[in-house]
This record gives sequence, C-alpha cells and structure tokens, in this order.
Amino acid sequence: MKIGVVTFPGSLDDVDARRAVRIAGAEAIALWHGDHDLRGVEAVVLPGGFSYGDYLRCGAIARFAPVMREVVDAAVGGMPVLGICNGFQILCETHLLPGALIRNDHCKFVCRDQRLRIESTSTAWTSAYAAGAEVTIPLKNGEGGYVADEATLDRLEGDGLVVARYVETNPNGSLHDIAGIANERGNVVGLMPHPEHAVEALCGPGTDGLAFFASVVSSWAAAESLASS
Amino acid sequence: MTTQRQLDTVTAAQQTPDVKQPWADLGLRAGEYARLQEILGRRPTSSELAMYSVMWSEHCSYKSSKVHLRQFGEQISAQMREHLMVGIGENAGVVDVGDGYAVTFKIESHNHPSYVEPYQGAATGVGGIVRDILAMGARPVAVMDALRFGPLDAADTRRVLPGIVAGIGGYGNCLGLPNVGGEVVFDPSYLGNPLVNALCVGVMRHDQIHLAKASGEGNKVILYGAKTGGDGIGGVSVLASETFDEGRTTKRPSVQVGDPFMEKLLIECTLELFAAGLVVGIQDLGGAGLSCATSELASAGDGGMHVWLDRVPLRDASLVPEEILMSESQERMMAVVQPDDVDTFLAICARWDVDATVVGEVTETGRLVIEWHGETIVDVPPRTVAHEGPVYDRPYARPSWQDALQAGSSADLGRPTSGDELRSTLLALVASPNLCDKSWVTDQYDRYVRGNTVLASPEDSGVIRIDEESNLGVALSTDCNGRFAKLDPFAGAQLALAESYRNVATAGARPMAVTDCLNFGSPEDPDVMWQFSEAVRGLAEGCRALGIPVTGGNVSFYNQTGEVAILPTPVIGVLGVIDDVTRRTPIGFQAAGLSIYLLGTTRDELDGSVWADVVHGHLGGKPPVVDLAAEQRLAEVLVEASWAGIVGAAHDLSDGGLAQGLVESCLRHDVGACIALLGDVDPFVALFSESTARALVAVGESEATQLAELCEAHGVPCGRLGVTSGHGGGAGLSVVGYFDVPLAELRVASTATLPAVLR
Amino acid sequence: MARVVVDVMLKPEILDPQGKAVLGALPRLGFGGVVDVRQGKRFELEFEGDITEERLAEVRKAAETLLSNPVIEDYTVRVEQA
Amino acid sequence: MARVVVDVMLKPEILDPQGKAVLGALPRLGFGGVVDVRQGKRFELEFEGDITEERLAEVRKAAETLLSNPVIEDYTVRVEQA
Ligand SMILES: Nc1ncnc2c1ncn2[C@@H]1O[C@H](COP(=O)(O)OP(=O)(O)O)[C@@H](O)[C@H]1O
Ligand SMILES: [Mg+2]
Repeated sequence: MKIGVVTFPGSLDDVDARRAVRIAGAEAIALWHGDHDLRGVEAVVLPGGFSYGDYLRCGAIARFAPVMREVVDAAVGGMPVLGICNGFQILCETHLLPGALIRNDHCKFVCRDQRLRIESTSTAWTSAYAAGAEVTIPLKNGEGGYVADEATLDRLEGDGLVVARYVETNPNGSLHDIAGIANERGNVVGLMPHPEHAVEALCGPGTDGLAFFASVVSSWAAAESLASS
Repeated sequence: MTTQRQLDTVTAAQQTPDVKQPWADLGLRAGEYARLQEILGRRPTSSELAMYSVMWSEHCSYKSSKVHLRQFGEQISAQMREHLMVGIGENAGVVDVGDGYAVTFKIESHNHPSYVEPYQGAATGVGGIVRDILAMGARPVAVMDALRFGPLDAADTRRVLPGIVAGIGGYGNCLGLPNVGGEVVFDPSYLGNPLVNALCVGVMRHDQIHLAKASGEGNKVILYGAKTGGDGIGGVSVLASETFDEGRTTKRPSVQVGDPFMEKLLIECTLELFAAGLVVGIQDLGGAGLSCATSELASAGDGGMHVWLDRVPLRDASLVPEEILMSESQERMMAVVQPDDVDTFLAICARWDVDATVVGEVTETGRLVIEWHGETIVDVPPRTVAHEGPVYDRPYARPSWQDALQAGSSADLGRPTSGDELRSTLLALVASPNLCDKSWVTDQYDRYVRGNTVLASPEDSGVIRIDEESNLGVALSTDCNGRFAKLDPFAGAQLALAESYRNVATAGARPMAVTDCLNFGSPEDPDVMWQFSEAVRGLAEGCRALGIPVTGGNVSFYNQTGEVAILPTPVIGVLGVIDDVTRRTPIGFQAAGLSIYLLGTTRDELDGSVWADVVHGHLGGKPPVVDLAAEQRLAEVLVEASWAGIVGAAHDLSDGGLAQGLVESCLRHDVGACIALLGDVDPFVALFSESTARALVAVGESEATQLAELCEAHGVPCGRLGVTSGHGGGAGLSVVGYFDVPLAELRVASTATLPAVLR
Repeated sequence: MARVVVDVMLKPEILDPQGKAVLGALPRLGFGGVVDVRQGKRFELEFEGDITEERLAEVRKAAETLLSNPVIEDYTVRVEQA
Repeated sequence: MARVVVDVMLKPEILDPQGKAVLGALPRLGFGGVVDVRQGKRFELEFEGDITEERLAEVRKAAETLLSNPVIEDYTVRVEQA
C-alpha cells in the first residue's frame, strides 16, 4: 500500500510520519505542497509541524496549498486522510472536519505522554483498536483546544464521531475532552496527539500509536483481497 | 538622496583626514582607533569604522579572553586529537563518531538580550547556535538549554523566566528540533542578569564537512535567507563592550525578532545545497552580520573579496551602508559558489522560497573591498578585521575576599541528626527551586520530533539515535555549579566538567568531546579576570586529564548588575558516543526487587552544597575534592556495565547528594527503595554530601556479582545500599532506622514548587 | 500609501485564554477596575494608491477566507488615514 | 460598561514574521495590490462605569509594562463607545 505524507513549508513530523507508515508495513510517499499530484497514493497523512510558521492561524495558509485541492477531492471521494496536530488544524480550516483548534487554555505549549481513550473504532484509522481501549500517545501543541458550537458537539457525540478523548487530564481545554474526530464517512480523521511518536518503544512512550497506521493498511489489504477474489 | 550625499568613501577619507569620528561611542578605545588608522594608513571611512568597531568588540574579538583560551589548544594531546576532525576556531568543532559519521556541537550564550526581551532574546539565541551547526555542513538534530535565574520568588524572575522558556520552546519547537536537556538554576546573583546558554548538536557524513572560507578567485558570494533590516544595529558591540545597566536606556540594544519558520526553510534549503555539492564555503550571519561574514570568509580563504553592498536585499530601504554592514537581522547565510553552479544554487533556494542574491566575488587582492553604488566605501586587509583584532592581557589577581570565603566553612552549621530531622531536611531539599521537578519548563519543549530521542529530560543526559540501522547514537549533558566555582574557580570548572562527563557515562556513552560557555562578570575587574583565568586553566587541565578536547565554546563577559558580578559560571557540555542506543542506561528504577549499589567514595563534603544553601543560606569553605582519575574509573564501569547490559538504572550523584539521587530514581517510575546506610557513617553525610565521582546503580540479583567484579577490576568502591521496593500506590523511600517517606509525599514536594510561583 | 485595518476577535461565546490570562495578571500588577479582557489580532494592510470600493470588497473577502476563521472569529474592516 | 482598546504593533524597524507570512500568502490566493502587511495584537479592556483620566493613565501604564515591550513594540490606547 502507498501512503502519502505531505510536506508543507514548516512541516516537522513528516519524517516521523513516513517512518510510522513504513513500520506499519506500507510504502511512504513524500508529497510536496506545491504539486497538484498525489502520486497514486491510497491514503494521505497531513503531518504535524508549524506550516508557514503558523503565525496567522494554525493551518490557515497551508489550507490553500496546491496539493490540498487534490487532498480535498480525494477525501470527498472516500480516500483515508489522517491529519495529525497541524494536519488536524488544516483539516478544520478546509472544513473537511467541523470546529476549530484554539490556543491551549493555559496559554503554554505542552509536550507530554497523554492518556487517551479510543472512542470510535469504525474509522479507517482506528479499526485495529479495541473499542474503548486506553492508550498513551505523545501530545505536543500550543493550539490544541478543540472548540465547536453546541449543535456541532451534539452531532459529533450523537453520531459517534469523537474518535479519541483525553483521559486523566485534559491538557489543553478541549471541549468534551476531545482529542480527535472523524467525518461521517469515517475516512477523514483529525487527531491532536502524535501516534507517529509512539511506534517504536525505543524513541517514545511505547507503541500504542502504531495501530492508527496499521488500521488503514489492514483495511486496505482486506479490500484488495476482496477485489482480487 | 541623503544617503548618497553623506556617503563616506575611501577617497573622501583620504581627502579629509581630520574628520572627527564617533569611535568612542562605538566602543573603541583610543589606542584601538589609532591602530586602525595605522593599519589603513588613513582615517577609516564610517563604514570601515562600523566594521572594525563591531568586529573588535569583546563579543567578536575575544580580546580579553584570547590569551587564556589558547590553553585549550596547547593542552591537546595526540590521543585527544584522535577523533577531532575540526577544532576550535570554526563555527563549531567536529568529532568523528564512527561509521563515517561526524558530529558537531556547540553551546553559546544570549544573556543580555534575554533580559531585555526574554522571549525574542532566548528565541534568537537558539536560532543563532543552530545556524552555527548548520554552517558546518551538518543537519541540526537536537538542542539543549542551560538557564540561570535570580531567586524563584523574585518579581523579575517571574517576568523573565516564562518569556525565556517560551522563547526557547517557541523557536526550537518550530524548527523541529527536540530539546533533550539543560539546566534550570536559581541564585540571587543572576537577578537582573539571567543566563541563557543554548546548545545545538548536528550530524553529517565525513565528506559533508564545510568550512567558513572564501576561496577560488572568481567564485561568487551569495547572501541568502531573510532580508536585511535595522535589527540589532551595533547590538553586539554595545552589548559586549558595556556593562549592562537598566538605567542606561540609550545603550539598550535593539533586540532582534526571530523568524523560526524562515530558519526551518534555511535549514532544509542549505542541506539540499550541500547534498548537491554546490557550496565551496559557507558562513552564518550572527553577531556583526555582514561585517563578520565577509571579513571572516575572506581572511580564512584566499584573502580577497569584492562586495557590491547595494545588491543586499533590504527590508527597510532607508538603511545606510554602515547600518547594512552592522545589521544583525536573523536567518541569513552567506555561501561561496562556483560561477557555473550559481543558477542551480538560486533554483534550489527558489524552491524553498528563500531569497538569494549574488552580492560579491572572491578575489586574490588580499583586500576586502566593499562598493556602494560604484563608490568604494571599504578597502581593508580582512585579517585585521576578523583575526588580528586587539588582544589584552588584562590584570587579574586573587580577590582579597577569597581566603575569607574559603575559611568560612559549613562545618559548624547545625546538622540534622534524628530520623525526623533528616526526613524534613530531605523534603525541604527536594522542594527547593534548584532540586525540584523542572517539568513546568521542560514540558514546553518538544522532545519527540524527528523520532530519534532515546533519552531526554529528566534523564542524566540527552541521548539521540543518529543511525536507525546501526543504532549508533550520541549523548549530551550540560552542567555547572556556580557556587562551587565561586569558592574555587579552578576546581569549579573541573567539577562542572566532571559532572557533565559523569552524566554522559552514566547513560552508557563514552565521553568524547567538550564545549563550554564561560559566563563571567566584567573582565575589567581583576577579581573577575582571576576567576576567569582560573576556570580556563582548570578546564584545560581537566580536559587533558580526561583525554577529551574542548572543540569550541563561547565567552560571555559583563554579566553583572552594577558592581555585583554573577557567580562564575563555566557551563560545560560533554558529548559522548554510544555504539548501540538500545543499551543506554536510564535513571529510573524500573521494577521492585533490584539491588541498589553506591559506586564511589563519600566524604564529609558539604561546603557550597544545596543543603548549606537551602537550610542555612550559607556559601563558604572549599568545594568537594576533584578526582578526575576516579571519574575515569567510574565512567569505565558505567559504560562497560551498560554495554554488557548489566544495569537496569544508573543516576549520577551531584546536587543534593545520595538523597536527591534516590528520590529522582524512585519518582521516575514510581518505584520505591529501601536502603540501609553503609557502615557506621554519619547518616547526614551519607545522604547529603556532594562528593564527586559517585553514582547510584540498580541491578538484578543475577547481575550483582558481575557488577562487583567490574568495580573490582577498575578499582571503584561499590557498596550495596538496599533494594527497590513497592511499585505505585504504597511505594516509598525508607532509610532503615531513620525514616520512611511515601513517594506520593515526595512527588508533591518536588512538583509543587515551580507551578506554585509560575502558574 | 493608504492603509486598511482588519481587526479579528474571537466570537464572544468562544473562550479566550489569552484575554483571560491578561485579566488575571492585571490585578496582580496592581491594575484594578477591569472586568473583562479579550485579545485579538490587528492587521495593517498598506496599499499603493487609493482604496477603491473594489479593493475594500477584496479585503473583506481576504478577511473572511484568510485573516479570520468564521467558525470562531469575527472581523471588522476599516480604512485608516495614515 | 465602557471599553478601552489597546493596539500593540511591532516597531516599524522590527521584523514582523507574521505580517510577512500574510503578505506572502495574499497574492497566492489572488489578492493583489497589497504592498505591506503588519500583524499586531488588539486588546479590548472592559470597565465597570466610566473611563476617568486616572483609568486611562493606568491603562497606558499597563500597556507599557504588561501588554507590550517598549523595546520592540509601540502601543496606542483609545476609548471606544461600545
Ligand atoms: N532548561 C532545561 N531544558 C531541558 N532540560 C532541562 C532543563 N533544565 C533541566 N533539565 C533537565 O532536567 C534534568 C535535571 O537537571 P539537572 O539537575 O541540571 O541535571 P544534572 O544534575 O544531572 O545536571 C536533566 O535531565 C536536565 O537535562
Ligand atoms: Mg545528572
């Protein structure tokens, strides 16, 4: 399987995301912000970082990058898209996902090993988790406070679109302790924590994050074998 | 336009020899100005005056420290040279870490700007050191920050600390560099003069090493990165040649604002340029901006350069040539490129949205000639600007108060004896600002980005993987105990070196090279100059004894408020190599049932200790004995033990002694410990003495004998203290016969301190 | 040279952590009487030549699509005599 | 309820990375004619009761010490009719 990882000017965790994709058994394809081309990938990761410095609003400028037009079309067409941290912010700015991410309630950047509960396993990126599984994944952000109006929050909760929730502590003031959400179809997922930093026991708090990438790989493999049989 | 009319050219300088020039306001001494006229055989043009004044400032010329720093070179033995690829003098030193990899690292201060504008001062400090590492040809892979502040509860500390920490994080996080270590130290002497020392480490293949020299007549000189603006004009000169004093607002530097996003593009763009083999020579622009870059490149190369200054892209069109030469606008680099490669070079820059302009050419005239719209405004021998500045052997003398200070030992201070007294002493120390948990600071730093961080705060060293296949890696630590340095600067420097060396070995890495950031008061004060010379002598001799070279560093003088100098603060960074990072040794006890051993010898050494400070507010006597041979033997044991996979955990003992070491190892994973103090020692001394060359190790039953044999073989004293006990909830630290403390109570004491004050 | 100023503020119903932080800091520094603080962004856009209605319309579009996120922010646009 | 607005902008000679980012983005989104952009902070301070001269003086002091750093920023204070 080919999974594309987009590099915007100021992307930082693109290297990490590509490594995670490889460890999950897929081929990592580097995608360039300025290209109108997804190079035949079957899924896309928008990695963490500070695209364009995030000086204006996180993700506000990256949203307009040429490659994003292709990403949006593909996402609407059902291609699995995972936005991590800055990628989540970009997905909200493009309105592929509802709501927005604002400055942490304590106004400081925070980097910590965060406990999460996987609330939905019916997305392309979480199918390999056990429902309700509690995992530890690094969180690092300055603007990770998830906000949306009541109606949107009710819809997210009602339709089971909250993918992951902070447990033990809410590190940034996110409403409803939301750490990640999905679109109705479940192919587009935005996540504030960094699963790509939890794929090797040596360089992170563990390997709890690997299943995000394994999920998309295995569901793709399943689909393939169906198609070929 | 006016800039044209007022332009001071070389011709004008010849025709009007008697023009009064503001050399004094620019920080030059009368003798220096005279020497300048002698070199040029005429009065300098205003542009030349600007260049020389900034390049001859303390900060750029090291005029007061040079005569002492020479020792670092002189003390290098053949053995120390073995792994040294590039030594002192370049942007940063480079060492061979094997498998064709070279590692470059350096620590640098940004103290004064961080006091004036904490966020931007600290941020641009990180930006500057990262460009130094990049200029060597390396990819920067991690940063560290060694910070010093006034008392935690002082109002000004609450102003500068949050800003400085946010600035270090804001810039480093945005660059995608993991922060893997540093220090946060509080002492009244830093009130009004905080220290911000930033370290960066980079990795490259041997054949990628680049140097700052302009060679090859006809080669083009390209300035790329941010546009040049009015930032920090004269900053360096003023900062480094005047005692900083809040009152003297006119002398306040105009602080620069950093653009980490621009720097990230600069890094990726520059690495692509290196990979494409387009760079003959390269220099970052930091202090003294273009004055420094052009003169250093020229004097290190074939000795000549012609620059068309009017081609420099400006952010502010009203800048005059003198200002353009002195501007310290951040995020700029200068490269020397063969004519045929220029187009490719510019194309790569364009792909990264990085402005690049050919501003000059390498010549063999031996002169640095700078033109402004056709008129020659600078025509000088570059070496006299960059490398042959003034050198002072400033008077120094052992301070009159030094003997009294050393005489006032801590011996007759009241010591705790009962179990209860020892227990409350422990809790007081654990909660003290200098020993407490630093997560309030370190949680604002990204430790994970790039995915190669094996160990980071609060471990003894930061450990970074540099090869994913072979698991080759490096370990780094920075340390300094300024209180010890005040009691005895010679020993103090060696103690800082010893602690940093020990921290690296404790993690399982072979110490290999040293970088240093020497923070002192005014060199014009003989007391301070003595502290400085003693510290340098101690460091140079210490490095020779340990067999690891100083590869680069930085000197920061004039760290004082009014007449009061800071504690002498020689911050030492040690780099170690670890062949297989999966074998690194962490500080935390992982499980119950491990045997805890104390390696090394504990003496009654509490002068200058944290205990003397926290409990008695006392500083006097003599620092702990330095025993570098013992440090080497201990390091041998720790490195071999981690390689052999014997040790589960190891932690060096320093500030706060055995007690603090035990607490940190227990709290890491909530594993308790039950220990019995060895022999009939005084429990207070056993727990709180800060004797050096000691470490705490935890091993499984089956490995105990191997450890004993290893220590035996290297002649390192090794005594069994006890075992790791319960995990989680009920776990505690108990010292048999004296006291028990639940870990929960220790954790509250340790973690509450910073948030209570800083929010 | 003419200047258009765009002010962007978080919608009233959205919590403003920075404003809250300032509000908390004021009394500690001895400044009283302030009951609420909101922190937003101010953009100064410089134009060659005059500000036509078309240009203002463009600025409004930019304010709506780029300078602000309508999900959480409101903006105002006004011409300023530099 | 009366409102005092404090605008804080980086001094003209100081680099403004935020404004630079916006300036760079505008043409890419098809917005032309803008020659410079500066981005600053806008603070809205709400007071109970009227704005006296004393209060304004206090706000100026707060603007100078807390809301801005005079080394790199300029500020303006004005009363706004809410
Ligand atoms: N400013 C900082 N930035 C990053 N890490 C820090 C900082 N201050 C302290 N640390 C980390 O906290 C731990 C304890 O600090 P310190 O007491 O100085 O260690 P040591 O005594 O081993 O030198 C170390 O891992 C150190 O790297
Ligand atoms: Mg240590």
